[in-house]
Amino acid sequence: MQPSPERQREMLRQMQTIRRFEERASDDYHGGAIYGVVHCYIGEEAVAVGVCSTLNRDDQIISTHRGHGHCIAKGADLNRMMAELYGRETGYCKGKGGSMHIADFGIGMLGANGIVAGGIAIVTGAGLAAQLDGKGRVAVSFFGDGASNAGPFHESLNIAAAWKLPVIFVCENNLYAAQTSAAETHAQEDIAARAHGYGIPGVIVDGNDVLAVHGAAAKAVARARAGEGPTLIECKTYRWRRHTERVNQPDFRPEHEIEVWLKKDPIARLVAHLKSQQGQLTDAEWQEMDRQVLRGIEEAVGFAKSSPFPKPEAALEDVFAS
Amino acid sequence: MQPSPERQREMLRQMQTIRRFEERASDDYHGGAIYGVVHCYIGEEAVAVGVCSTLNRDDQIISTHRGHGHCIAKGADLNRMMAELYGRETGYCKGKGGSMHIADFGIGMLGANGIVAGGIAIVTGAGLAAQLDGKGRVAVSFFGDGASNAGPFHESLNIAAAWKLPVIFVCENNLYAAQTSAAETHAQEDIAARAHGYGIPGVIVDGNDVLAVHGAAAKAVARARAGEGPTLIECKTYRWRRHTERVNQPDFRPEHEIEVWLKKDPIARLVAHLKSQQGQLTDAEWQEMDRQVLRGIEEAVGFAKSSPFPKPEAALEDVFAS
Amino acid sequence: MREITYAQASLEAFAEEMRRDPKVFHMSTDAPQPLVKEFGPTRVRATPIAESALTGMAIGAAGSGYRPIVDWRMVTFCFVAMDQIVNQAAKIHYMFGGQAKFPILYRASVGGGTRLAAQHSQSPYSMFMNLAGLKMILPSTPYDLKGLLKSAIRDDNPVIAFEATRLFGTKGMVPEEDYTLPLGKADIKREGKDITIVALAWAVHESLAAAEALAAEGISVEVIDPRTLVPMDVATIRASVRKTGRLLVADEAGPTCGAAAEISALATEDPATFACLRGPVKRLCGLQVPIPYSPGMEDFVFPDRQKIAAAVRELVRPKS
Amino acid sequence: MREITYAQASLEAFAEEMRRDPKVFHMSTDAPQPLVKEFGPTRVRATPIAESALTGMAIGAAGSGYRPIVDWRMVTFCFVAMDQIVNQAAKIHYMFGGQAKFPILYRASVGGGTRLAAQHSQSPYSMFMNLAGLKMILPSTPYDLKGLLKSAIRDDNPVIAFEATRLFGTKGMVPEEDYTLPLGKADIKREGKDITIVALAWAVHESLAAAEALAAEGISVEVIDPRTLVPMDVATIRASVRKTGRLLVADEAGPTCGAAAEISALATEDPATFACLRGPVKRLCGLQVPIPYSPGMEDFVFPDRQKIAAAVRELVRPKS
Ligand SMILES: Cc1ncc(C[n+]2csc(CCOP(=O)(O)OP(=O)(O)O)c2C)c(N)n1
Ligand SMILES: Cc1ncc(C[n+]2csc(CCOP(=O)(O)OP(=O)(O)O)c2C)c(N)n1
Ligand SMILES: [Mg+2]
Ligand SMILES: [Mg+2]
Repeated sequence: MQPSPERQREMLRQMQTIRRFEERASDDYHGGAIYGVVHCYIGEEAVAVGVCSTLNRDDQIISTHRGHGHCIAKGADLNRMMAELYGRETGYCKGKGGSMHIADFGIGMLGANGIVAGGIAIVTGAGLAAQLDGKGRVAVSFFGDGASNAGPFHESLNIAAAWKLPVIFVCENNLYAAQTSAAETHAQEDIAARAHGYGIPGVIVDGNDVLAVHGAAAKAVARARAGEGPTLIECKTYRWRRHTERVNQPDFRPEHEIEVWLKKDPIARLVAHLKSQQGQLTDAEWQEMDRQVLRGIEEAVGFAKSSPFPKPEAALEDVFAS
Repeated sequence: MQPSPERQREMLRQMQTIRRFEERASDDYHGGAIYGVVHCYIGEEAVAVGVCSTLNRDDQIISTHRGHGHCIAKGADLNRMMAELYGRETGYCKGKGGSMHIADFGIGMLGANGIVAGGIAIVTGAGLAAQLDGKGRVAVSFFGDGASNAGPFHESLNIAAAWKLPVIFVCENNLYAAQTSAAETHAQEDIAARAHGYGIPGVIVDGNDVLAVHGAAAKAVARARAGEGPTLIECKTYRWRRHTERVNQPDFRPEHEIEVWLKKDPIARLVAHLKSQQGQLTDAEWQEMDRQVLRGIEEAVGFAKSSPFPKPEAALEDVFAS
Repeated sequence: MREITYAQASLEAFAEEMRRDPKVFHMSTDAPQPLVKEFGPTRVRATPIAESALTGMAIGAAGSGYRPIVDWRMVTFCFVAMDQIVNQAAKIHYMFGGQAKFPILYRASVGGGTRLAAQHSQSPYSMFMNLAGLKMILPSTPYDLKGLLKSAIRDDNPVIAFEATRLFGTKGMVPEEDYTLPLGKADIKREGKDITIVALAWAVHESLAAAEALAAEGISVEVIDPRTLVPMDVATIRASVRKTGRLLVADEAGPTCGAAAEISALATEDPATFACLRGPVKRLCGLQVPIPYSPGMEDFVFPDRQKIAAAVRELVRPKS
Repeated sequence: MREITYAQASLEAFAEEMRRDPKVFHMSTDAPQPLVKEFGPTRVRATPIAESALTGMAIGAAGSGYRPIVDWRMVTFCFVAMDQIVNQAAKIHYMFGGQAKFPILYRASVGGGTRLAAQHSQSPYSMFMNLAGLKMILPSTPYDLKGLLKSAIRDDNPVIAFEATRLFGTKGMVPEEDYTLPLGKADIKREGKDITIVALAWAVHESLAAAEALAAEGISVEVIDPRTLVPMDVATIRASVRKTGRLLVADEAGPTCGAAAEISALATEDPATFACLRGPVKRLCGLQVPIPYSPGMEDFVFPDRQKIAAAVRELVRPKS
């Protein structure tokens, strides 16, 4: 079922929020106000938003090193996100995590994770909890094409399949793992084919088409809620920026490949779709939406900047829960 | 191509050697002359022998905790094997390894391994070496149904497939991992189905039919030698004894299941096959073969018993190669 | 009080805590039958051989309101799960700013003496102690084990319970009624005045035997069992060393960067304790080698009561 | 001699050894471009993200006559491969009775100061030191790094090369011609007589800076850089401590069961060295916490030249 026009506009707003948030985050990273590393999700917004648009607040997701999009799509607070990037006390992790470790357990966002494939088992455990609770909650694992070659992916898929856990495994196949192309590391282009070995559905979807992603996710979520077990969804997509903002690592991706994918902009696509359908989005509305989004980002930056840094001694807190 | 009658008799002799060796090893384990742990392969002899009968001396294999059968099939010396079980200086590992760690690099036996799935990557590396050498060698990984749920299995299959390594992955599906049945831990009965995700052949074979195993392995070996990459072969088989001789852990396997499988004895099957073919094996020949096998085991025990224990201080040697 | 074995003590602790709290559940590659019988296969799960996934799943389940117990069985099987231990379980509470709790019990048997060779005879607790964010116990008696396990299950942090294989069959008195022991409190297993032995697990029993023998020679030995490795009860250890002026650390693990090195450093870096030291601080550990299979070699590797007694004599009455 | 960076030193060592020996090849999840250019993608392989498999494959390739280099990149990525390190690489030579050699170089960057938070800021070398069967280097200068890497590649055992991220950009003089440095030989980076600082990696430079400042106050500091962690050059360390009578160990890793604990214990358990000690042995380490992201907190965690100087003053001229 297609989401309602309102819902679609909301999805558009979220996608644009992710993009604007990261444009700002990378600017401020290069400007020196954000530290460490920033991995941008720009170009892949349709995956996070398409999937999360099928979830309830108490459904859970887990993310990767490239986590801003998943946070925003799951409803995280931009102020606390930006404050975390700025290393402030008001950040989601009190300044302890930074870009790679934003989490909000209150909205079922179990965290970005700096270890490739590191979150897959964790969210599978959340899926087990959901099954034990028996309230129809589901858990979603986001991960990359690179992660699909790591052991924990396999172990988790197998357990989820064997125990019919309500988990949706969403592979964001952006064709590269850092500098290494998936063509070099996968004998088989389609990661979805791996589902076969576990007797679960493996679905391929255009990851730049938010409505297609939504559709595939909705089906998988329904299956999971019905107790029928996990689904592997492979979203074919592409990142626009380099692997990280951190260093000028070489980018071996061919110019023409990048160009082709830039033309598949998931946001422009949804805008065009809404515009093409009488009255669902006008140019003016779209401009206004973008202005609002930018205002939200501006506010978040303001919140971050006006928040204090944690006291150095706060480093000693939170080692253990008491 | 069927192996020649001579070759088949040799295969029979090897299978019987494995069985007699382990009957003795478990007796001597329970008698106290062998320490630690012994995992018996009895019932599964056709797998090791069927596969190794397609290999050359310089081809390499790696084994599991259940390693005696692979050693013998690859041509290991019974004296040095038994001496190792007896913890003697003349053992394959100078008494440092015991049953779980017999290796003979000289014959391409890269070792039994106490960690489930622990050897799969190692032998995949041997396969890489074979590919780099370019002499047509192949490498074989033996592992259990239990191991097929562990991450290293997946990682190795993927790399071998992506790099077209000359590796044959042989899953000994004996339906159980220790006390836990494969039905509980695999959503999908056939482990061979996992090959699909890596774009390589996944073959199922009757693991109690040594000629069938030989045929499947020969095909996979030819493919590997030709540079076409790995194959996953799943051998359906069954172990006759408990998981280990070590403790009286409960054995949850149903009586009738055990009975059914005892009737599928791979050795009796080959004997019957040879007998049924005019003149290839007589009762007298078979009895004589068994006597010879038993004599070999007796000799090995004699060798072990007459060998000295290592000096205690030898514990300090071999930490590093010099 | 009743006499039960060390192995029974764990099972009792698990069963009692599972009765007490429906959020406690158990996962391992082979499900323990007594627990399956009482609690059923949903709460006592037999799993695929995928310790990495189990270890991680416990984190996700804990972060969702459960209190999982993951039995790695032998400690050697947890190395496939090391990333989940090091990078997730130990750090996740901290790096997310303390926003969620992760009450998990990981359990592993440790130690040698079983003729199981290098891979299956390990005592690597110090590898985990080096990490910040995990608590750890290593009890030496059924009483300590049961009481600490129950505290560990109730603790809101990931705790690793190391249990000594060598002690599984040893017996000890344990109360009928519910009791717990606090994490982080050492136990003085024997009082003495000439030398302090801080001993771990099996070495506690060997040290007590050595102390008995040494008493006959007029050497009075104090034996301290930390019981908890993290947090370490450094106050009790230092107080004892200040009293006796001498310290021997006895542990079957290899010495290099081991718990024994830590205990040694904790004693010698405290000015007040250092000032009381009357001689060098000795580690009596397993040899720094993988553990060999053959009995003569294996026994040679480990410190036993004779070696402990000899080391004490040398410290108390140095030859030169 | 030419000046090159610490990062260049590794690349040079790899390139030279690959030229020298066709059996050397390189695997990592991102292939280093200069090496790919010179040696091609067959010898310098970009791999799937499967460090466990890579680590194991190196063992199989080494046992088949090759000399693989596996670059784990940041040390945090090797924990997924821990089983292959602990149970295979470290033990396989020993448990098979020495019948085959496994010449492997594993490489990993370590340390913090990069604002990369807990998972990506680790210094866990002591976890590996605790194992028997692995050699390990942790050099602090381009010269030491290159010379030790070349020895490590030529060594017939698995060696782990830890390289300090903080030092990647630092420069130093390195000979034009082929040279190696022996594993297991410490370097006295500065001679002194009032106190010995044994320092690791980045802490070597901080200690040298502290020593310079302290010289002006009349305190003469000896700075020893072990360079190799296994085997540890205990003779050089003890000789220095016997000379100065005081020991401070400076390391950015957390203290608990760390290399610093080991070095402390190595000094205090030797009767002759203990007899020369004029005061407690101090570890000045990173705090025992996961590493936080925000700069103020992160800097608070690590020992720097000021903290080192303060610790030395306190040891040499204790207040009480
Ligand atoms: C176990 C592990 N190995 C290596 C890395 C370094 N690393 C960070 S991101 C990345 C690439 C991940 O690729 P993919 O899973 O496709 O995600 P993408 O970055 O494309 O979104 C690598 C190799 C890591 N974080 N964890
Ligand atoms: C990583 C790991 N986990 C657990 C064990 C304990 N263990 C030893 S053998 C075994 C069962 C293995 O089953 P399978 O792979 O099917 O081989 P089989 O014993 O049936 O031949 C288990 C769980 C182990 N050795 N390694
Ligand atoms: Mg990718
Ligand atoms: Mg099995």
